[in-house]
Amino acid sequence: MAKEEQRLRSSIVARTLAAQGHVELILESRELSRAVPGQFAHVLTPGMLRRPLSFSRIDPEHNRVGLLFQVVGSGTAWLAERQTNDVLDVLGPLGHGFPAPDPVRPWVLVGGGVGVPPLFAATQMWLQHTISTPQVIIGARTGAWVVMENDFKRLGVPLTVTTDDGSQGQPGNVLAPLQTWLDAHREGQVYACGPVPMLQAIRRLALGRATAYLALEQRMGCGIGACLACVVPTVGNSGMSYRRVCTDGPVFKAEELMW
Amino acid sequence: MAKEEQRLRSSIVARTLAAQGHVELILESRELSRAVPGQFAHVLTPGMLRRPLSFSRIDPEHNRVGLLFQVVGSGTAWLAERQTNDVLDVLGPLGHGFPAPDPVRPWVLVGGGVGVPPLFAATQMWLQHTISTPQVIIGARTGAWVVMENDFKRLGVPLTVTTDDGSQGQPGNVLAPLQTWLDAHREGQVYACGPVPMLQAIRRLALGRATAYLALEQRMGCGIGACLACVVPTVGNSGMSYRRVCTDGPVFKAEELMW
Amino acid sequence: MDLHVEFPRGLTLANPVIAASGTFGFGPEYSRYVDVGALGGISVKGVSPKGWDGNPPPRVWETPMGLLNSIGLQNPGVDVFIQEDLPFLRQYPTKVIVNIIGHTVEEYRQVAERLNGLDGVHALEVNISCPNIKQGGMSFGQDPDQAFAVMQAVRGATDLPVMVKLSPNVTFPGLIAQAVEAAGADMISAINTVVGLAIDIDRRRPALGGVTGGLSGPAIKPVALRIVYEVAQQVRIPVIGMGGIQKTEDVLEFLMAGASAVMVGTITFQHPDRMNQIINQLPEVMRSRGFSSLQEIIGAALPGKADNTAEEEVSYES
Amino acid sequence: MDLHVEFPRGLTLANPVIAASGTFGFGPEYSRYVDVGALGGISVKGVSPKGWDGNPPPRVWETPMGLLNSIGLQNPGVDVFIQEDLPFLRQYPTKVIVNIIGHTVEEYRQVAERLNGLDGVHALEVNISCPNIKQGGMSFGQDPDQAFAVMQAVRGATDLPVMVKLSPNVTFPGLIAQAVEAAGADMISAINTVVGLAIDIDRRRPALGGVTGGLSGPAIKPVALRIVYEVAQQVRIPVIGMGGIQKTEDVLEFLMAGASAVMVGTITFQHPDRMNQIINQLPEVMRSRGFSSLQEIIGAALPGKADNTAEEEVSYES
Ligand SMILES: Cc1cc2nc3c(=O)[nH]c(=O)nc-3n(C[C@H](O)[C@H](O)[C@H](O)COP(=O)(O)OP(=O)(O)OC[C@H]3O[C@@H](n4cnc5c(N)ncnc54)[C@H](O)[C@@H]3O)c2cc1C
Ligand SMILES: Cc1cc2nc3c(=O)[nH]c(=O)nc-3n(C[C@H](O)[C@H](O)[C@H](O)COP(=O)(O)OP(=O)(O)OC[C@H]3O[C@@H](n4cnc5c(N)ncnc54)[C@H](O)[C@@H]3O)c2cc1C
Ligand SMILES: Cc1cc2nc3c(=O)[nH]c(=O)nc-3n(C[C@H](O)[C@H](O)[C@H](O)COP(=O)(O)O)c2cc1C
Ligand SMILES: Cc1cc2nc3c(=O)[nH]c(=O)nc-3n(C[C@H](O)[C@H](O)[C@H](O)COP(=O)(O)O)c2cc1C
Ligand code: FES
Ligand code: FES
Repeated sequence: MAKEEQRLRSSIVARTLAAQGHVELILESRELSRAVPGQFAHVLTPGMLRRPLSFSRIDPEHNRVGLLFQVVGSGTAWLAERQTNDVLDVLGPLGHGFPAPDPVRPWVLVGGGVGVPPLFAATQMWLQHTISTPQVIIGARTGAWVVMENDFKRLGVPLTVTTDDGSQGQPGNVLAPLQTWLDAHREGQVYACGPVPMLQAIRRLALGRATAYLALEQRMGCGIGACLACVVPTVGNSGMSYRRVCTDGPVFKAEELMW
Repeated sequence: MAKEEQRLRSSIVARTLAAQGHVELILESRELSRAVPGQFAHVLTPGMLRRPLSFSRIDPEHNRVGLLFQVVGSGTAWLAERQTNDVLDVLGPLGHGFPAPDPVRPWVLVGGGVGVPPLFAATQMWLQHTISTPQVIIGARTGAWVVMENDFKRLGVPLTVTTDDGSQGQPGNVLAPLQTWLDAHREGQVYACGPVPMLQAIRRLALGRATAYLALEQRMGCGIGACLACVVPTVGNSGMSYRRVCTDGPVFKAEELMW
Repeated sequence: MDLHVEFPRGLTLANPVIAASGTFGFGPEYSRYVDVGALGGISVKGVSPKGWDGNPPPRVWETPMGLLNSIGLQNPGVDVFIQEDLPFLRQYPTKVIVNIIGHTVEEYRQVAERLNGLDGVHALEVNISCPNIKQGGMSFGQDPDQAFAVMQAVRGATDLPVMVKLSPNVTFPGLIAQAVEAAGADMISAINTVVGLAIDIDRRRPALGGVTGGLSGPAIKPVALRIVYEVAQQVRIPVIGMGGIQKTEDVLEFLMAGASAVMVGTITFQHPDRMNQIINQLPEVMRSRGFSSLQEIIGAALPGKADNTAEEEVSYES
Repeated sequence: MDLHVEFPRGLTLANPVIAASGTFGFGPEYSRYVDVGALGGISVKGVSPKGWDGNPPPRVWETPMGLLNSIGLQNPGVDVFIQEDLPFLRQYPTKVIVNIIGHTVEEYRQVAERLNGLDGVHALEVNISCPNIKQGGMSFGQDPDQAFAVMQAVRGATDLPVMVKLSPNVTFPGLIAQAVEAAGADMISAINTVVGLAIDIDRRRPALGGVTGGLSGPAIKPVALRIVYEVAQQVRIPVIGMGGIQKTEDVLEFLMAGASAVMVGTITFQHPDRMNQIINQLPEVMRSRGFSSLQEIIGAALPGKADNTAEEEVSYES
């Protein structure tokens, strides 16, 4: 048996439709369930490359994790067809996740689209360990694509939903409610994940006003730091330096990034 | 709907293990069941190219045909996993099959390995239309790989089985019984299908003594005569000329070939 | 949606999808499965003045998402083509492009001359890039001077629109393209197959009868796109792209990379009706991405195109 | 079964499977999933004298059975490699091959010199074939004279066994191979990636930040085998083959085509333990085909090998 081969196989114990065109799979795996929110799994699908997916929930007590994804191409389409008891070949947990929030400082979680899942995992894991209840702001293109709303509700956290087309919650994107929150809170901690333009805007809003942790996406090869495919421009010793999303991230502090 | 699209889809109505590592699928298709023995189907599998397979039985009355194949690679392995009610994408019937035997002349059918199926189709189709009962000689590497023996028995034709390793029937290959038959019959008609070295030997045995029809195999591209991939050297106007197994054959007269 | 495309010397295709040479025979073979009249064009199997035998079998071998072939340009010669195959093709509105081959410059000239002015022949495609013959063939396509000489001879022999088909098996395809442009080519078609080899490990020798072969199919699509993208910037004449097209989105890739039309080859063996499907789907695939004409797509990904990033639908400017 | 392979200047691998440069980092990254000590060798990511930034993202793009990359040889420089990565690699019996790169002949010489005589460095692989950098890189591998100059400079700076890695993006790879052989190369490794391009049709522009990229993976296996097969006949020094290896049978193809060992790259991203599996399966796959040593396999498909058709098991002589 090759090294850690046992860790590469995880069975699907549940499968749900999380929203229109979005599926969540619950995997059983001792190893994966030791993940930190913001870390990811690198999942084998029929293509040449594995697919990186964040953990949508992490349950070390029952050795379970969730992967929640939107069907956007061949790999996610294949994954969406998997059934309970099917076995996935997964590398993980990979990368550096979010740091635990400072329990005495206020925090806010801002997710766009399929950036929401790792923020749910973070809320779930750290809610009990912080003094202030976090604000959650989640955005989507349209109401049918809002994911994990009920999960957040079950946790009882204050939740703002925005949709670009106004079909649910506040019309517009997540920036307005975030702005309001930033105006109202000092020394805030921002946890964010979503499309690059959203993260860039959040970075600009937060710089100098709050500590912001951004979980990034990038096209990946190996997922474990060997190929240097997944880089983002960051602030280096002397100017820009490219760092790896898969191992130096996916979570970066806003001021580390050079976009 | 594209041209003849309806003809490209045939459902599997039965699936049987024909021998160790050999599967037979029965397809329902009006078009395919109009085939002549020796013609073939070009079957879509996940590879770049379709797979050519002869018809093992042809039943125009019930709109059914059989495909009997040995699992030798990726395409046949995939086909072997298909189940009843699955739909195959098939081009066919393709090529020129065997000519019907002259009813007053004796005939013999000689098949090696997976060359046997088209000979069963031929026996079944023409048995009632000939005066002399044909002799059937089928060979295989080993007893576990002998296919369609019971089918021939059910037709009540005289049957000789040979195996290379002597594990069933006569030890050795099909040539000795064929030689015996040729010695005993004048103006015989030989129908043969099997590996190239076997067909070459049959050709040498038959030339000048009997009319021999050989059903050939060759690696194919299109299967319909367009790409010139599937050629064999034949006797041309001035020396050798390459002709296509898929459309000029798969059945050739022994004297046409130049091996 | 209007899908027609115009090329020099009055060559107009009803749509930009052409059957690639060598994969569609001379037309009739596939007519049971393909709506031949709906194709934009057909490039027939390469024809030479006298006819060639081709290479010993096996002539095809499957590779990962690719196909190696070593047909060796077997063909009955231009006269047989004219007598036996051309009449069939004349019945369709589809444009007939005759792929021509020769062992010498003079043979290219001969076959071009023989085809000049014939009813039903709409263009020539000069194949100087076939990797499957020993003499001539690809070597003409690997040297700018020889490529120039072939094109010049063909130009002198015909008034038909002429495209030259590039070999990918060269260090700088653009140099060959510029040479044939200078010699009077009206279009470039690219690419022909990539030289490859497979070993039959059971027989312990090269799998193909001709030893090496030409690689086609989806495997080579990135190589084809690279050459189309580069050559489209290096010549002023239009480029017809091909290599590994499987689906309608692939056609968009080639058009954005600078091709004005495409040829479709190997996938036809798998799905004879795929070309028809692509033509049928093209308007909807274009519309769904906000395009209303082919002109907006052709070259859209080339450097210097103003609008080469589709705007983010949502703005995050704060 | 004994799987060791011997190369010039005393380089001996315990088995013929080497991790390909750029796909295995500097060793530690994969050590959680791979038994690093069981590999025959590791060719580390290309290193330059000073360190390079690399190309803008996106740097990888999936293609049919292939991968396009445009890493641009990002690396921390040879000094950081020696200080931070080499100590990790020293703990294994696996042979360490350092892939070296430079913008100029002098830079190649510098990095070769810096690595000479270092404990734990067993060979150099001179990368004159990377398609992802503008200056230097591939152009050295596309011109016999420049290739000669680089190899000559490296030869003057090191006593280590040196292999030169060929670019497939040339008309005649054999000419480059012969040039570097003449300049003192001990081995050839082939092939580096094939230049390719993809278009992101949603963004309407080239998919990779570096525009073009290098194609690797199963898609290019036929191209790699062709070049190995040709070059093995054109030089006297051993050839190490790579390009698209996915499974043990692929290794046999490369060996029969004339390679003495192989490198495995892209498939590691999919299956980190695949190299280990191949090494474990090799003896059984060899035995089941009647081989009892690698020497019987290497070059078995080259022309002039006596026994290059496995005999038909049954004779039909009548
Ligand atoms: C660290 C990380 C965490 C992620 N977490 C999630 C998540 O929890 N839920 C979710 O729905 N999506 C997530 N994504 C995006 C997800 O990886 C892609 O949607 C997915 O790979 C698309 O695969 P596909 O085969 O369906 O699409 P295709 O477009 O067919 O994929 C082709 C190739 O592009 C890559 N690719 C395509 N889109 C992306 C992308 N946005 N980011 C990185 N690579 C991409 C694929 O991995 C594959 O290699 C995450 C990405 C990263 C990097
Ligand atoms: C006209 C004709 C009729 C045939 N009838 C039968 C039959 O009734 N039963 C049966 O078991 N086999 C038959 N064969 C052989 C059958 O086509 C091959 O065994 C099959 O294609 C192997 O496919 P694979 O994917 O399993 O093997 P792979 O080795 O993975 O196939 C790789 C490629 O090689 C081709 N190929 C491999 N072996 C052969 C072969 N012997 N002949 C032609 N192409 C080959 C495949 O079609 C494919 O393109 C016939 C072949 C021809 C030409
Ligand atoms: C079996 C076969 C035969 C071919 N014959 C020719 C030919 O005669 N002339 C020519 O110019 N190209 C020939 N080609 C090359 C194709 O026209 C085309 O350039 C190539 O296959 C790439 O396109 P594809 O990937 O869509 O097949 C042939 C290709 C194949 C697969
Ligand atoms: C992401 C990536 C990075 C690479 N970096 C290098 C490199 O630094 N130096 C080098 O010589 N080759 C490099 N290569 C080429 C590989 O070593 C190898 O030659 C090529 O990928 C073909 O093998 P494969 O198909 O098994 O991957 C790289 C390949 C990939 C995919
Ligand atoms: S994906 Fe390979 S280094 Fe990040
Ligand atoms: S397979 Fe194409 S001509 Fe026979």
